[in-house]
Amino acid sequence: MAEIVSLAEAIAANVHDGDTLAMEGFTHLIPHEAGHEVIRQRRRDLTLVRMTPDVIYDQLIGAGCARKLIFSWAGNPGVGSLHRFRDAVENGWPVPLEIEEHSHAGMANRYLAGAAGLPFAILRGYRGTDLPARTAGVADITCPFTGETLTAVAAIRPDVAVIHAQRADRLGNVQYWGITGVQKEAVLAASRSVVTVEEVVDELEPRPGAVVLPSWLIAHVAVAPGGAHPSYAQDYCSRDNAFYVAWDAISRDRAAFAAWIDKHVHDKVPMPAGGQA
Amino acid sequence: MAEIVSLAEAIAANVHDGDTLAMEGFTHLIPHEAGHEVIRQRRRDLTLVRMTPDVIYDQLIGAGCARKLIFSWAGNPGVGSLHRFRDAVENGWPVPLEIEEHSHAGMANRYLAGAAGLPFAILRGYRGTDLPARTAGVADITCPFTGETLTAVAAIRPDVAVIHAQRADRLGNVQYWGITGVQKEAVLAASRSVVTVEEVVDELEPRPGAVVLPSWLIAHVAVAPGGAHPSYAQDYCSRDNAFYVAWDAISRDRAAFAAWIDKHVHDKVPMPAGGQA
Amino acid sequence: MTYTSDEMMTVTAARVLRDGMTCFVGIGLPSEAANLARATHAPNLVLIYESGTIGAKPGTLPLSIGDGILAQTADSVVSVPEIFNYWLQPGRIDVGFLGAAQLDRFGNINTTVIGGNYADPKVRLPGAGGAPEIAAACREVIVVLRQSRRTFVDQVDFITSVGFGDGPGTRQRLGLTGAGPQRVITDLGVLQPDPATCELVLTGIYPGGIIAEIKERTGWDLRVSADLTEIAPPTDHELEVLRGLLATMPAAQPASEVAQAPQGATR
Amino acid sequence: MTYTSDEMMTVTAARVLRDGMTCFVGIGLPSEAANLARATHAPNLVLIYESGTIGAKPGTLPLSIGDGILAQTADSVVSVPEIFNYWLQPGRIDVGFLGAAQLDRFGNINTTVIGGNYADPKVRLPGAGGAPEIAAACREVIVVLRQSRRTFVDQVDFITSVGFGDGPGTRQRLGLTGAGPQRVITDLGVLQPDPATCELVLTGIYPGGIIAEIKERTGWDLRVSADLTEIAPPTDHELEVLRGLLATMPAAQPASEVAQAPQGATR
Repeated sequence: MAEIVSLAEAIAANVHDGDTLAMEGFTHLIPHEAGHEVIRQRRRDLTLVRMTPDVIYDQLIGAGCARKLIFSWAGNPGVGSLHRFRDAVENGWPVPLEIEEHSHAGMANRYLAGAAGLPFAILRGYRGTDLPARTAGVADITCPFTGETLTAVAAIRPDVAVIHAQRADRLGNVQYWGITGVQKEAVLAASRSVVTVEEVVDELEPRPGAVVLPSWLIAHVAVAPGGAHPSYAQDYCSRDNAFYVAWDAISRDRAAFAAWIDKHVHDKVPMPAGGQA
Repeated sequence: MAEIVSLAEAIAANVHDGDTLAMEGFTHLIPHEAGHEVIRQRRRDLTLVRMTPDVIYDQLIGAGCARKLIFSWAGNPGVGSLHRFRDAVENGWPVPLEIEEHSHAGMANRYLAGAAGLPFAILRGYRGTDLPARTAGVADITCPFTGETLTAVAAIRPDVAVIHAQRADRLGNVQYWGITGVQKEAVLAASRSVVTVEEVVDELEPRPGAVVLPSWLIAHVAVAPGGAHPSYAQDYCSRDNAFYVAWDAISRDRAAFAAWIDKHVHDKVPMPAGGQA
Repeated sequence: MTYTSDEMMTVTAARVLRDGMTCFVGIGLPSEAANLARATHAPNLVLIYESGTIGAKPGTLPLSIGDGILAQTADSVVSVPEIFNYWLQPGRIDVGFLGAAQLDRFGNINTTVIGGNYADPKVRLPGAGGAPEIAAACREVIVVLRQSRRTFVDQVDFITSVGFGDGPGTRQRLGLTGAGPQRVITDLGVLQPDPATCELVLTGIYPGGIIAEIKERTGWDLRVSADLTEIAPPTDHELEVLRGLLATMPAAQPASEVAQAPQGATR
Repeated sequence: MTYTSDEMMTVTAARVLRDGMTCFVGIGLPSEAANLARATHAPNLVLIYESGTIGAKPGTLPLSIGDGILAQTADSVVSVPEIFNYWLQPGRIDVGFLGAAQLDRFGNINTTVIGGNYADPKVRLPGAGGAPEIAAACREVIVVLRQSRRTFVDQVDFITSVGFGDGPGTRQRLGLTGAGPQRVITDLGVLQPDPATCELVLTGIYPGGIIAEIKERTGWDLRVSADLTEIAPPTDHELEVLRGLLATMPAAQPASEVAQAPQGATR
C-alpha cells in the first residue's frame, strides 16, 4: 500500500546513490519537481533511464547526479540540443557520462519486458542500423516457427521509477489521463515507485482515457501541485513552451546553469512562467 | 474506412468457407448474433479461434460449420460442459473436429503477436505441463542475454475477426467499454474485421475505460441490438444467466439442438429471456 | 449453528486469506471463499479476475469471471493480455486459487482429459484456461476441491498445471517462480506439501473428522502430519455472511458432475 | 503571391498526402505539411503521433509530439509501447514522415553523431527516437529536409535509420517490410529512388530552379531523372492556409542550427 508522504521523504526513502532511476512521462506529466528533489538531496552515480531525457535529465546531468544515461532521444523538444547532456558527453563536465542509446520502439519494449517479468522482448527494429554495434542489450533472435530473424532487447528493471499523475485517492491509488506514455510499464518494471500528484482526492471518479495504478503497486505518493512544470498535466495546467526555449540559453553556459539550479532548485525560488530567472 | 451494412452483408462479404475465424468477447460482448448469421449462411470448414469457445462456438460446431477449434477453455461458464463440442470431439458429430488447445496466457499472447505483426510472442508458460506435446505453436526459446529458457507461442492471424461493441459513429469508428478482453488484439491480428454494435450514434462521446477502434481498421460495421445475448453489453443489457443454464439441456440432445437452431437461428424466432424455447 | 462440509471447506479457504493480500480468483468455490474473506476479516483483500478486473469489490457473488459487477467495482480494468503479462506473470499476485478435476500426490492438476488417451479420452474436460500460469507464477497456490478417490489420484492423467512435478527441485528446474500449491483445502480437511518430499500430507482435519475415512477417500497412501491440527468450526458470523452471499446468486446452477465441476482454474 | 523555398517545400510535401491516408507525423516540417494537407485537400487524413494519439485533429499546429491538443482531439489515445507495437510495427501506416541531419545517396538517415567517431563525435545529435522503426515499417517514407552539401552526403557518418542500405535487395535481406524512402522533399526539389539502383535522383524541380545549383548543393554526383517534372507553385489558398497555421504557433522557436534541426524523426 502506498504511503502518502512529503516529496522529500519519498525521494529519500526510494532514491539512493548508485541506483538505476527511471523518471518517465512522454512530453506530458514529466516529474520535474521530483527531479529537483533528487538534485537537492545531492544523489550521485545514478544510472538515469528515460526515452526522452529532455530538460529534466539535462538538469540532473548538469547537477552531477548521473554516471550513465540510457535513452532513445536526447533533445530539447521543438528547441534543439540538451547542452548539459552534450557537455557531459563531449567534455565530461561536471562528471563523465556513459551513454547507452536505443530507438523509441526498443526502449518501449525494454520497459514492456521489465513490466512483464521477462528477460527480453522482441520487435522488428534496429536491423541494418549502426545502433546494435554501439549499444548493449540488443541481439538477433530467430523465430522457432518461421526461421525469421527478429531483434531481442533486454528488459529494463529500474531500482526505482518516478512519475507524475493528476491525482491519487487517500489510499494511494493513482489516476492519470491524457497522453499516458510509458509510465505504467516503468512503474511495473521497477522494484519500487514514487508518484507525485497534483492533488489527493476522496474518490477517483472514473475519467475517459484514465489509467489507474493500484496503491499496492506503489511505494510512496507525494503531493506536488504543478510538479510537472515546464511539462504539463492535462486539465490542470498547460505546457510552458517558453520555458523550453528559455532553457536553451540557461543551459548553454555552465555558470548560468549553476546559478539557475542554486536559485530555483536548492533555494526553491519559484520560476515565473517562461523561465525568466 | 468501415462501411455500415446489414449483418447478412457483413458476414457474406467477410466470412468464407475454409476461413480462420476469431469471434472474441471475454464473457462480455460475445458476438452471438453474428455467430447465428454464420450458421444461417451455412459456412463450412471454418477454423474457429476463441479463448473460451462457450455457447457461441457450441452452436457453430453443432451446426457443422467448423473443422477445427483453437481454444484455451471450452466450457459453459458456471454451468458445465459444452455438449456439442464434446459430441464433435468424442463422436465426430456432425463432422469431426480437430482441436488445438492452449492456456489463456498462451492464446492471449498468440493474439498479441498477431496484433504486433510478429511471428511469435514469449511468455513464462506451459513449462512442465503436457500441453506442448499435444499442441502446435509452442516451443522453447532461449533468452540471448540471460540464457534462461522461456516459451514461444506462434502468432494467430485470423482471416477475419468478429466482435460486438456498444456503439459506432457514422464513420464506422467503434467504441466499447467494461471488460474489454482480447478484442483489440483479435481485430489487429486479423486480415479483416466485422463489428456488430448495439447502436450507431452521431458522436462517440468519451467514456471511462472505453476502447476506440478507428474506422480504417475495420471492414464492416452492422447494427445488431442485443446482438451479444445471452452474453451482455455493459450499460445496454445484462447477462442472461438462465440461458446459459438452459443451454445445458438444449445442447445435450442432438435433436433438441437441431430444433433450437432451426427455430431461433434459421427461422429467427426471438428467444425469450432464459432461453425457454 | 450446523453447517455442511462444503461450508467448512469454504470457510477454511477464506481464513487463509489475509487482509491486504492480492488474490487471483476463479469462479465457484474460490470466488465464494475470497468474497467471504473480504466480507469478514480481510476487507482490503485485492480480488483480481482473469477478465482483467483488478480490485473488484462485488457486493454479490459474480456468476462468471466476467460479470459486469466486477468491472463496475474494480479499481482498474485492463485487457486480457495485460492481466496475464503485466500482473500475473511477474509474480505480483500473492495467492492463486485453483480448482481441479484430478489432483495428484505432488499437487499436479488435471483439467484436460480423463481416461483413454488424449486423442480419444473417456472424458473431455474444458482444458487449461488460466490455470497453468496461475500455478506457475502466483507466490503461492491454494487448491480447493471436494475429496474422493476419483479426484485425488496417485498420478494425474494429464498435467494441465504443475504443482511439484515429480518432486523436489522440479519447480526450480522448470523456472516456475511461485512456491506452488501450499494448501489443498477439501471438504474433509487440509493437505500441505511435506517440505522435504513435496508430497501432500494431511495437516488439518475438521471437527469430527476421521482420519481413516479421509485416507479411504484418497487415491494414494496419504500420510498424516505429525503436527496435525484440528480446524475450528465456522463461526456463526462466518456462516451468516457466507449464506448471505450465496443467497444473492440465482438458484440456476445445476448439480455438478465430473465433467462439469472442473472448469480449468478460473471459471 | 510570393513565397519562400520553405513554403514551397512544405506545400510539396502536403500534396503527396492523399485523403484517407494514415500518416505517422513528426514535429516541425512534417507536422506542418500534414496539417496543411488536412486543412486543404485531405480532410480525412489520419494523423498519428508517436505519443500515442491516433487520428489527432489539432486546430493549431502542435509544438511537441505530446501537446494536449493532440490527446484532446484524437480518435484514440494509446500507450507508447502500443503505438509502436500494434500500430507502427505491423505496417498499418501508409506514410512515415522523417527529418534528418544527414541523408545519403541511398536514403539512409543519420540523426546520431556527425564527425569524429561514435565515442568522441564532432557533433552529438539527439539520436534515434522513433525513426528507425518508422523507416522500417511504414508503407512508404517521405523525408523532408533542407538541402546542402553538409546534409546531403555520399555516405552518412552513422546509419540511424535505413533507407536502401547499400542498394538493391538490402531492405528485403534485412526484413524491412515497408518500401522505404520513396520521396525526399527539399527546399530545392524532389528526389526519388531509381527503381533499378535505389540511388536518389532528382525527379522534380520548383519553378525557377536551376539544376546546376541543385547539383552543387548535393554531396554526391546527383543524377537527374529523364522524367524530371516542374512542380506547380503554391496556390494562394495553400499559402493562406499554411501561413494561418504557422500564425497560431508561439513565435518562440529559435533559429535552427545543425545541432538543433535534426530531432530524430519525430520531435
